[in-house]
Amino acid sequence: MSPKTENRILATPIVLFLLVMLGFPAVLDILYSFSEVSFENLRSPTLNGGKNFIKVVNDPEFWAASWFSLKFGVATALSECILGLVLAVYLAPIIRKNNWMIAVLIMPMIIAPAMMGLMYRLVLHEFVGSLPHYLYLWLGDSPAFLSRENVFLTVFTIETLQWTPFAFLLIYMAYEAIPSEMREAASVDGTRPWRMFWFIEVPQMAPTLAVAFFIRFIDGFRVFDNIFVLTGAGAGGSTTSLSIYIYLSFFRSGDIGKALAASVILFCVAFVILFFAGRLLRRDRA
Amino acid sequence: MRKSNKYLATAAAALLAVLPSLASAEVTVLGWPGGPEEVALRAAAKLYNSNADVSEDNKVKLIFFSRDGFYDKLQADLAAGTDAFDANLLATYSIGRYAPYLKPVTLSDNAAEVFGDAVLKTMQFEGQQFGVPTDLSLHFLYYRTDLIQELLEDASQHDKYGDISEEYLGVRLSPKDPDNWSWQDFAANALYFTKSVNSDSPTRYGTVLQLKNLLFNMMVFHSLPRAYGADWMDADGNITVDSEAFREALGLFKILVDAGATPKDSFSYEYAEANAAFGAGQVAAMMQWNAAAADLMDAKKTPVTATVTATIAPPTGPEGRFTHVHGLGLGVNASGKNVAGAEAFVQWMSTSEAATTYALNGGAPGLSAEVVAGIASERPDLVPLGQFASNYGFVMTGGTSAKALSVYELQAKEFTGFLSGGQSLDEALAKTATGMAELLK
Amino acid sequence: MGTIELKNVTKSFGPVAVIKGVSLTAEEGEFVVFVGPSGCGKSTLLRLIAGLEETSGGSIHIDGKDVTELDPNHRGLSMVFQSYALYPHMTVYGNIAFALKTAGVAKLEIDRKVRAAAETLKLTPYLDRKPKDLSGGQRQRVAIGRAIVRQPKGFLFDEPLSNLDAALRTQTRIEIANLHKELGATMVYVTHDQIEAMTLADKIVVLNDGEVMQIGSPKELYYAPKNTFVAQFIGSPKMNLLPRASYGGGAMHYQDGVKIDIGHMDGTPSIVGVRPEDISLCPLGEAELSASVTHNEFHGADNNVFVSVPGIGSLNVRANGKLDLQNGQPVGLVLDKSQLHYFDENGVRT
Amino acid sequence: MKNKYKDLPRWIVFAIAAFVMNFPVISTLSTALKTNAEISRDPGLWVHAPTLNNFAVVLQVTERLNIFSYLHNSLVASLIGSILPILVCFPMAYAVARRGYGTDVIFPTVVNLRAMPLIIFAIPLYMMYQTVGLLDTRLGLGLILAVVNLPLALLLLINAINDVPYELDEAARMDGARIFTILVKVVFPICLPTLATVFIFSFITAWNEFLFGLMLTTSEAVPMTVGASFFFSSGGGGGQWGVAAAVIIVASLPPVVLGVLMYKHISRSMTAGAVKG
Repeated sequence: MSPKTENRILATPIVLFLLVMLGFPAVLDILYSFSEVSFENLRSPTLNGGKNFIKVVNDPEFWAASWFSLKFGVATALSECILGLVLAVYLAPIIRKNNWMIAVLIMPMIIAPAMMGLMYRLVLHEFVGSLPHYLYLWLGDSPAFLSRENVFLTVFTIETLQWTPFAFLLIYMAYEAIPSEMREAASVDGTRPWRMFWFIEVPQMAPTLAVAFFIRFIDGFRVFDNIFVLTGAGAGGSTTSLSIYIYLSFFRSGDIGKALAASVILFCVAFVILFFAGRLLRRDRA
Repeated sequence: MRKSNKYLATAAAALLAVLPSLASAEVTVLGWPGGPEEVALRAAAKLYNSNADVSEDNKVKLIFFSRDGFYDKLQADLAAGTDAFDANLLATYSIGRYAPYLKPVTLSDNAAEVFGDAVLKTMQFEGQQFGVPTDLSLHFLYYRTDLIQELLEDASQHDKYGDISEEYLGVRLSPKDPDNWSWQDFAANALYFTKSVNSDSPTRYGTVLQLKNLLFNMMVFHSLPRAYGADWMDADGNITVDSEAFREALGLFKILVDAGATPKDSFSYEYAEANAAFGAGQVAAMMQWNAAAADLMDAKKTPVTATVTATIAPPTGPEGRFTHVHGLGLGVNASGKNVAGAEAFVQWMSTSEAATTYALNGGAPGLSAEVVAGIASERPDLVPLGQFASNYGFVMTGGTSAKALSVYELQAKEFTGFLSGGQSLDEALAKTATGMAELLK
Repeated sequence: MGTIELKNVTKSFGPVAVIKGVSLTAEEGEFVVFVGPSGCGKSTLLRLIAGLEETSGGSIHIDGKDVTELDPNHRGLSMVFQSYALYPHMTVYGNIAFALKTAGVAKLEIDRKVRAAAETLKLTPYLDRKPKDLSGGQRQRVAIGRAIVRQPKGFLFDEPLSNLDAALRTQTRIEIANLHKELGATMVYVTHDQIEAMTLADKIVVLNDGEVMQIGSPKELYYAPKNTFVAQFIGSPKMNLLPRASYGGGAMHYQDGVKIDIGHMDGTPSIVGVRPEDISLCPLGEAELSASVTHNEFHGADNNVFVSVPGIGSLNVRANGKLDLQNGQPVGLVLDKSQLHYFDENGVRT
Repeated sequence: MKNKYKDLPRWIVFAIAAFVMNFPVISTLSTALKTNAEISRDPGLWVHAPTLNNFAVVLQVTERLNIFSYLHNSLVASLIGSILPILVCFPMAYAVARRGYGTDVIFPTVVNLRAMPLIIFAIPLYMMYQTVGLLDTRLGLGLILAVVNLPLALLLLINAINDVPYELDEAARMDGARIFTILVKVVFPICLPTLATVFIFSFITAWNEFLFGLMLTTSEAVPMTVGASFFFSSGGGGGQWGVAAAVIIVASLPPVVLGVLMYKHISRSMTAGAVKG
């Protein structure tokens, strides 16, 4: 058997699996996005050219949802990375001696985001939740966490609290991987702690910080679970992320063509971004 | 498309060796899961299966989806021509959506005597009977007898009550017995019992509104505009949502929201949250589904307020007293494997024997006065249910159409958008009108 | 049985030619060592013989049969890897038995052969251990055991001693030499250590930059290096190469009028090579060249002396360890004329 | 003396961070241990009269909301969703790591899946599943969970195989082993620790998945995350918050237990997967 044949055989399981699981859906995605289709004619859609795309592009809600996702992704990724960095570096001296602390700190991210959303539904409830209870008790008032004005801040905080552990963990590992000789050499040279942090440690961790930011941005951008169970679409659609937009368009409004057109747009945008991110990464390495 | 679909289906099925389970010779009935409806249906099915004249092939087997996304999934299944069940749940607001996949049914001869015409109508679409009604859903006004009583008796507070209503609503009102409330009284009462309006209020909030962007919350809201004469469309099919009635109703809600008469997070509230607020003793009165009565008036489940909670029909308006009403029922899936068996079961469900069994096991059928009288001692709550349904029940014009659910969905989005301050009333109504015209054309 | 013959073998990785046409023969029972600086292609050459790499050109023959296109296991060779490449999840027994199991040999037969090999290598007490529980030398022996159990036509060793410490290396070297005697099998051995090459080899192949520099017995290489590369690569400390000079009148003429008489030559040598032990220190009066000591390394029996010669530059001299030399001290040098090596301007022996 | 308390501020920061980030868990646990009366009277963290009654209710429910069926579904689907990726990715990872095969198309495609909002496949998958009868089956759910786990599994396995010395493959080839023997008898067993890590991580991810559970199951194969949300939306009712809290705790228990026991593996695999990706 030639190596070429072997390689093909080695690749067969995953390729077949992907083709079956995602190949057909991808083709259907594209086909239906150009069709007039609803539940009534699910099996016999009629092509309608780019009408669905025009509908999506002209839908202010689509843009609102895109903006929400973008804002949410950037804001949460940024805050998670900053908090994670602070925690990792500040706590490293005691974590080194007490490994179990990691287990405590990463617990939130092991819990399903959907369950986290449900927990907050409970925790933030004015009458059965503990947080408003204490706020009333100590401050005499509690904010409307999920009101239109505050809801973004609330879901932002929830996401940040759940996923800071992720950034923390990555950054902590990178921090610990900095060769101790490097720090020792710097301190022998008389480098002060702050300078050491900014000019030696941060550059060493830069690739990890970039990766952590990127992954958190992606996950923030495609957020669904926790927001969906907590507020759904939000008052007047104020917490409609792109994922929620697609879900609602499909299932609740039955506008399958529109939902799929939005999916295809999202796919293309994601692909373009990934393509450039990949190239950037490769250039970085080279 | 169709052909390739089929090939792929065959290939995938063979590949994964997961073939749909083979036909079984029984009647599969898909019910509404997770509530008293399920228990009641199980009891009824048991009785039906024990009937000697039901052959083995026609015994009923029950299946239940989950509630979340139930209608979306049912829709997708029916559209795909599923034969996974022979009879399935129907709701008034979704009949139009499902009618194309259903077979009209013939009910028992005395169905009209058991349920009454108003209730049978909840299962009709374009003049045809598509199902047997099982449960009735409508809204009650839940209120705290202790607080209202105290207010009525304490004349010293009546001035304040008047001041508040004048300030916020522009009319001077005095406390009344809830059974005589207009929606204005409801609002005045809500404001009076709100801490931020009246610092002496024993409760934090006067009412709790369910304002989550969710279609069911729109149903709860609709009794109010209807009392001002609102409808979705007129006899000619013109959309009439941009009307004085809807403006009045939304305006009233907006006053309550802005005054803080409903909990701050109301925009994330639905059934469970509202009940929790009421049950915590921090709310004086609220509109809620009749189904909540079982929980809210049970001292075990709601220890703080159960004993001082009473229910009554919703307040009245210039056009009268109304409650949104919809029925749940069972229809026959035209693509089912055992259509005849399903028809027989549905027909049996409309008999007096079936309906009473169903009622006695926790169901909430809308029964005629004669039938309900026989079980009034066991289910006193069913008496007002039937009464309210026939006296105050309404369905918006177009409320049973194929796109009814999407209309509710649309209104939920636009109305919550307005109430939460995201857009103006004009904007919200204009968008709703445009959207509804598209959906209901 | 067991001749290995390479005919004009080439190997390129993409545009980079790593082996540029190598031909050589390992006779039956011969111990052939490939030696050369790192990156010279010696390991690649070994892997080409093993069949782990495909040749780009030329052919490989084992016992006269062309095996160029054959899979590694069909060539009848065994290989001992630099890192030993023991299967970490198998016991010593499992490691040695793996090849036989793969070949479908009967269980009893496997057992007999494995135990015999273990006995030869004194591994019997460790058969149930995993590689991680063995010392470096024991692992090494397991790797050899894995190679001999298949009774191959030839053995290939890829720097097998480089992971051992110095003491163990000498001992293992002797063991490998004994093993070679005992088995009488053809062995091809790759190393960058010329001492290993000199002590083990019947035949050394010196490689540089993908080309064979010289093939010959250790003595041939030492006493008659074919070119300046081999001359400097074999021997330690390495041979002194005097700067290029012109030849005339039976002498080499260096700068500042310094000259060395070498008598009449057939060709025109340009470079003179002299090993440190072929230069001796003498009183200035008897000196052929006068020099001064720049640095001295005391090695015990020897002194490794660096001297500076006007007109020629720095030379390395092996002197008796008992001499006491000071930096800057002037010394006289005498060259053993019979041991001089002459190379033309291309560095090829004349 | 001074040295002894040097780390005190760090411990305080740790305590605050741990408390704030885990606050919803702590609070929910407290609610789950309360009676209905106590929840509505005092929603604070302190439990005055702890009761396991809510858990009893959760575990005892049979006909209406069957938590054991949800757990069973989650278990089976998560097992499929964590073992299948290993099986399909392992040969590919070998081809990528050892031969650089598939680095131009297959590898980036799989890894980019990590960045795709997978919801875009949910809709056609729904239709496809409906056609082939995978809708509302544990197998169907497990298969898509396997897709979710593919990118990380592939990355980690490539890393793992890169860590296996190439000489071992060569030794095995000299020993007469063919590619599949090498894969199964040499590389696979050596990669077992990484495979365990991949398995744990995938299992947790699969268990926690919500969207596909919501869309692709209805009754027979509802996983625990989706099932738990039912307790809120339907069983919840007026005074059932304690039960809902208990359900959340039960639903979160398996991944948390696995995670806390295996946190070292998780942190290692996360680093590898993330940094190399």
